[in-house]
Amino acid sequence: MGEKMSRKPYVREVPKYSWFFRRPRYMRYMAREVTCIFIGAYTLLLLVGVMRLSQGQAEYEAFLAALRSPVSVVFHLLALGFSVYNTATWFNVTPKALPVQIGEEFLPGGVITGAHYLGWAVLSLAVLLMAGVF
Amino acid sequence: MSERVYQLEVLRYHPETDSEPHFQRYSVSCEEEWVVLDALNRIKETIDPTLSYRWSCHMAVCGSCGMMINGEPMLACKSFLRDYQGVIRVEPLAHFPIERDLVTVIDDFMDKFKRVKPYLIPKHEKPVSEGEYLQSPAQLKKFKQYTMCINCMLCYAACPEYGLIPKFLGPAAISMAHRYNQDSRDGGRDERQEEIATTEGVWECSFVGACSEVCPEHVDPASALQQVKIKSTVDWYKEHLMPWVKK
Amino acid sequence: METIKTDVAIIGAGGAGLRAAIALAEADPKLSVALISKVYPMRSHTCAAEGGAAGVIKPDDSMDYHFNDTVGGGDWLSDQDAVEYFIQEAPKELTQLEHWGCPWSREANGSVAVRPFGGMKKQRTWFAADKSGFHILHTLFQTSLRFPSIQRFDEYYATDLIVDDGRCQGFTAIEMRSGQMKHFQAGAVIIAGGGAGRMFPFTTNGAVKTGDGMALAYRAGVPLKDMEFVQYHPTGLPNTGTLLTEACRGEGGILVNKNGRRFLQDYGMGPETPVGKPQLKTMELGPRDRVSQAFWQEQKKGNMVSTKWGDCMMLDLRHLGEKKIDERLPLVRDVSVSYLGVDPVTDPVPVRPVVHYMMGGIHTDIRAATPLPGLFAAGECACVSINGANRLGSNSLTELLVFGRRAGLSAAEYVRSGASAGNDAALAGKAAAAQARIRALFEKTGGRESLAGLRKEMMTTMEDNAGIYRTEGELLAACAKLADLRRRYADIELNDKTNVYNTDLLQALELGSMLDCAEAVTVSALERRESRGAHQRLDFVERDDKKFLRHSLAYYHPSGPPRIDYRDVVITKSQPGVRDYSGDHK
Amino acid sequence: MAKSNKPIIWGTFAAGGTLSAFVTPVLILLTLLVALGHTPEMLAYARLHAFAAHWFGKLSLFAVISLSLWGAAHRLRITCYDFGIRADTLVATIVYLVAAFGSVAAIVYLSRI
Ligand SMILES: Cc1cc2nc3c(=O)[nH]c(=O)nc-3n(C[C@H](O)[C@H](O)[C@H](O)COP(=O)(O)OP(=O)(O)OC[C@H]3O[C@@H](n4cnc5c(N)ncnc54)[C@H](O)[C@@H]3O)c2cc1C
Ligand code: SF4
Ligand code: F3S
Ligand code: FES
Repeated sequence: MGEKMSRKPYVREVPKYSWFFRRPRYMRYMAREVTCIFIGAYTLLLLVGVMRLSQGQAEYEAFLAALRSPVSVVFHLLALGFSVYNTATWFNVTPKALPVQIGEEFLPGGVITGAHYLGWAVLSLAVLLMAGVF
Repeated sequence: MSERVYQLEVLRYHPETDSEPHFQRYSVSCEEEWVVLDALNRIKETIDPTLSYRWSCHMAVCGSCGMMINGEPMLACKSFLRDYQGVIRVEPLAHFPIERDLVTVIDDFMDKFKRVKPYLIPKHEKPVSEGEYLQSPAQLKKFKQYTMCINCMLCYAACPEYGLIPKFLGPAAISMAHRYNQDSRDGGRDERQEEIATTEGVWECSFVGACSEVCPEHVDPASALQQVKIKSTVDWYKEHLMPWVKK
Repeated sequence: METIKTDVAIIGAGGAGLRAAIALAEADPKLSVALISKVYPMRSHTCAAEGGAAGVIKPDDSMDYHFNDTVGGGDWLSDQDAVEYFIQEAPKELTQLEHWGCPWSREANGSVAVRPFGGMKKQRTWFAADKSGFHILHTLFQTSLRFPSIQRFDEYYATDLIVDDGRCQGFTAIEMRSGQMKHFQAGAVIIAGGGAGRMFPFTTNGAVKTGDGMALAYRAGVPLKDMEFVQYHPTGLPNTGTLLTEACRGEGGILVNKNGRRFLQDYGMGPETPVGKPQLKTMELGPRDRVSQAFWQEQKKGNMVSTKWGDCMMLDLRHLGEKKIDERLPLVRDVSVSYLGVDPVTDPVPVRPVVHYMMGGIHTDIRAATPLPGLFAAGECACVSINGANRLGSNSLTELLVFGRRAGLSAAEYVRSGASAGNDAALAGKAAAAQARIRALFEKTGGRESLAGLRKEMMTTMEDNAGIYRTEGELLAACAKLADLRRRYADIELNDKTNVYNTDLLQALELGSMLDCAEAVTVSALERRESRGAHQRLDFVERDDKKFLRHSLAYYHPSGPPRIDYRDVVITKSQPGVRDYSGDHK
Repeated sequence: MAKSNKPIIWGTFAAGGTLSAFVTPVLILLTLLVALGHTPEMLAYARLHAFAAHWFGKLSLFAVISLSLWGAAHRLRITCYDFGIRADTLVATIVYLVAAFGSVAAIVYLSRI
C-alpha cells in the first residue's frame, strides 16, 4: 500500500550457448538441425562428383578411388545416420504441416506419415534396383 | 483417503527484499490423489501465507496456473502428485519476467495476442436479424482445435525460440490468428498477414515443436505455424512471380 | 493516489462485464470505458461453464414455452416482465455471439445445434461441445479487443464504491502488481463481479467467486435480493467438486442409487423413461433443485453408494458409447478420468450435489439498474430477477449476455443524460477514506485471528446449516456464528505486509466479502419460513404464496445483521401453479 | 511491419527438405558402397555419363543438388543462431552464397556433360 513503486520484475536470461542442454527435447531438436551439416556436406560431395564426371573418365574414376578411404567410410556412415534421422523427423511432422481433411474428419496423422514411409521405401528400393545393387 | 508428506521446492522472489530468486523447501501433507496446486494451496493455508501464485478454476480451463514443474511447463491443477518422485521443483513459467514468487509478468503475451487481430472479421456482413451464418460440421472441425487455447502460455515457456528472440509473436498468438483465418465466416486473413507473415511473426519459428508437446489442450500450435508458413510462402510466390494472378 | 477518469467503469470482465463493455463501445465509441478485473478476463469463471446457453431458435419451440419453463422452474419467484424481455432477447444475443465467431456446435445442414437441458420443455440449449462458457468468454474477450474505447485494467481489485451526492461515481481499486490504490472516477459504474459460491467448502466455483461484486454494492447501501436461494448442482465430482455438466443427462445419462434404481421416479419426476431416450422435463431432466433434494432424501434413507469421498449417486453414461461421449462430452470424460480415475465410457461415475450458483444478488430492475443512481449490475452477481427460486441450467449464460448488454446500454443512456459533473474534492476525500480502511487492515499488528481459520469456520457453518435442507435451529446457529465471525474478522492480521502481488491481502478482502454475503444468505433464509425452489425448510415444507410470493431484500448493517425487507414479485401472465415434472403423465 | 521475404528461401528449404528426406539416404548408401569397394553398376563412368547426358538425368541431378543445398543452407543458418552465433546477416550471406554458387556450378558442370 506504499505510495512508492516497489515493482522490480526479475528477468531470467536464457543461456545463449547452452540452452539446448536443458531439456532432452531440445537436444532432439538440435540433433535434427545438425543433420543439415551432413546433408550439406554430402551434397557438396555429389557436386564434386558431377564436376569430375564432366571432366572425363579418368578424373571420375580418380574420384571414385578417392572415396575408398577409411575417413570416407566413417563420413558416409555418419551422414547416413543423420540423414535417416532427418527423414524420420521430417515425415513424422508432415501431418502437422499438411493435414488432410476428408469430409468432416481429418486423416489420422499416422496414415499420412505411414504413406510417406512407404513411398520412401519404394523409392529407395527402386533407386537401388536401377543402380544395379541387387 | 490417505495422506502423505510431499517435499516441494518452490522458487521464491520478493522484489522488495530479494535481489534474485531462491528456492524454498516445504514439507506438506497431501492426499495422494491431489494435484500440485492443492499442495500449494495447503502450503499457503497452513505453512506460509506469503506464497503468491495464480489460480482459479482447478479444472484446467482458466489458464492461470501455468508453472514449471520439475522443469516442464505444466498446469499446476493438472499435475498429479502421484506422477512425481522425490522433491518436486516448482518455478514460475520460463521466458517471462518474475513479478513475485510464481507470478509472472505477461504483458508481452497480452500485447502480442491483441496484435494478431484475434476476432472475426466477417467475409460478408450480415445483420443479426437475418440469423446465423451457416457452417457445416466439417467447416467447424477445420478450425475447432485452435479455438481450444486457454491462453496458459505453456507453449511460450517451452518454445526456445521465444526465449532466445523475445520479439517473436509466439505459438499461441499465431495459432489464434490461424484459427480465424481457417474459419469459413472470416475474411480477415490479409489483415492478419500484416502481423504474422513478418520476420517477428511466424518466421522466427524453427519448428521445434515443443509448443505442441506441452500444450494441455492439444491445440497443436506447431501445426498452425507450419500451415501459416506454407500459406505465406504460396502468397509470396503468387505475389512476386505471378503478379497477374489476382487474389 | 492516482485518479483515473472515465465515462463508465465496469467491475468484472467475465461474460457479463465483457458483454457490457462491448455494448457500450458499440453504442457510442466516444464514451471511454474502463474494464477492471481482479483476474485477466479469460480467467473469469464464465470459462468453466460447460453445458450451454438457452435461446429459442428451432421451429418446434416457442417463446411461451421458454417463458413457462423459466417461471415454473423458478417456482414463480421470477419477475415475469424481466423473463419476457430475457427470452425475447436470448436468441438475438446468441446469434450475435455466432456472428462474433463463437464456435457453436452445428447440425449437418450448418445451422446451430441445440441440446436438451434440465427443466426445459424443448431442446433449446446452444452449445459448443461441453466448453460452452469457455467459448463464450473467449469470443467476448477477443471481440472486445476490437474496440479502442475499452481500456482494460487487468488484475485490479475493487475495494469500495464511491458514493457522493446520492449517486455512485466510481470506486477505489488496488493494482495488484504494485500494491497501489487507484481511484476510478466514473460517470457510471457497472458491477459484473460474478457469484459467491466460495463461501461454501464444496463448490463448482473457481477461486475468484467470492462475492466481491455483491458485497461492494451491499456495503454501499444497495440491497441484496433473494440471497437465500443457493443452487446445488446434482452432479459434481465427489472429491474436487468439479462439475459434470447437466448435458450428461441431456445427452441421455442416468442417475442411479446403490440398488441400481433410477430413484428420481420416486420423487415426483417419474415415471421412468427408457434408458438412453431422455425425455424432456422429467426424470434425469428434472430441475436441479428437485434432483439435488431427491439425492438428500435417498441419502437419509441409506440408499446411496458410500465411497471414500462420502455418499454418492452414480451417473451412468456407458450406454452413450465412446464416440458420442468424445464428441459431445469430451471435457466430462477428461475430468472424470484425471481427477477421479473413473472413465465414464466403461464405468458409472460417482457424483454428489455441489454448490453451484447464486440465484440472489444485487437488486436490479429490468434495465439492470440498481436503486442507487449511477450503479448498474449484471451477471451472476445481480438479481433481476429471472431465476426466481431456482435457475434452470443454461439460462445463466444467456442472462449474462442479455443483461450484460442491457447494463451497458443503460449506463450509456445514464451518462449521456448528463448528470452533473462530480465534486472532485469530495470524491478524492472519499477515495482517501477507502484507502485508509485498507491500509489499516494492511498495517494492523497484534491481530489474533487467522485468515485461513476464519474462512474454514465460515465454510463449515454454511455447509452444515445452509445446505439443501434447512431448519430454524440451524439457521439461527448460522446467523449467530456469522455475526461472530464478522466481529472476529476485525481482528485478523496479515502475514504478508508487502506491496507487490500480495495475495494474502487479497484473500483477506475476499473473506470480508464472503462473510457479508454469507450473512445475507442465512438471515434471508431464516426469515423465509416456507419451502420454494432451492430454499427447502424441513420445518416449513410447503410453499406459502400468501406470505412469501415476494422477493427478500437484505440491507447491510455495518455492525449487525442485515435488515430484511420484501418486495412483490412481478406477475404478468403466469399465476403460481404446481411444478410438474412427470413428463405429461399427470 | 513489413512482411518477411523469408518465403523465397523457405520455399526452397521446404522443397529441399522433402526431397532430401526421400533421396539423400539412398544416395549415401550408393556412395557408401563405392567407399566399401563395391561400386554399383550405375555409378560406372559410362552408365552415369549416359544418365547425366539425358535431359531427365540432368534435371534430376540439378534438382537434388541445388534443392538439398538450399535446404541445408537455410537450416544451417538457423542452427548457427541456435548455437548462439548471432551474426545472422553474415551467416545468411555466407550459407546462401555457397548454395547459390553450388547451384550455378551444378548447371555449368551438367551442361558440359
Ligand atoms: C462449473 C460451472 C458450470 C456452469 N455451467 C453453466 C451452463 O452450462 N450454462 C449456464 O447458463 N450457466 C452455467 N454456469 C453458470 C454461469 O457460468 C455463471 O453464472 C456465469 O458465468 C457468471 O458470469 P459473470 O460474468 O457474472 O461472472 P464471472 O465470469 O465469474 O466473472 C466475474 C468477474 O468479476 C471480476 N471481479 C470479481 N470481484 C472483483 C473485484 N473485487 N474487483 C475487480 N474485479 C472483480 C472477476 O475478475 C471476473 O472477471 C456454470 C457455472 C459453473 C461454476
Ligand atoms: S496453445 Fe496450448 S499451451 Fe499455448 S497458450 Fe494455448 S492452450 Fe496454452
Ligand atoms: S516450440 Fe517454438 S519454434 Fe515453433 S514449433 Fe513451436 S513455436
Ligand atoms: S487453475 Fe485454472 S487452469 Fe489451473
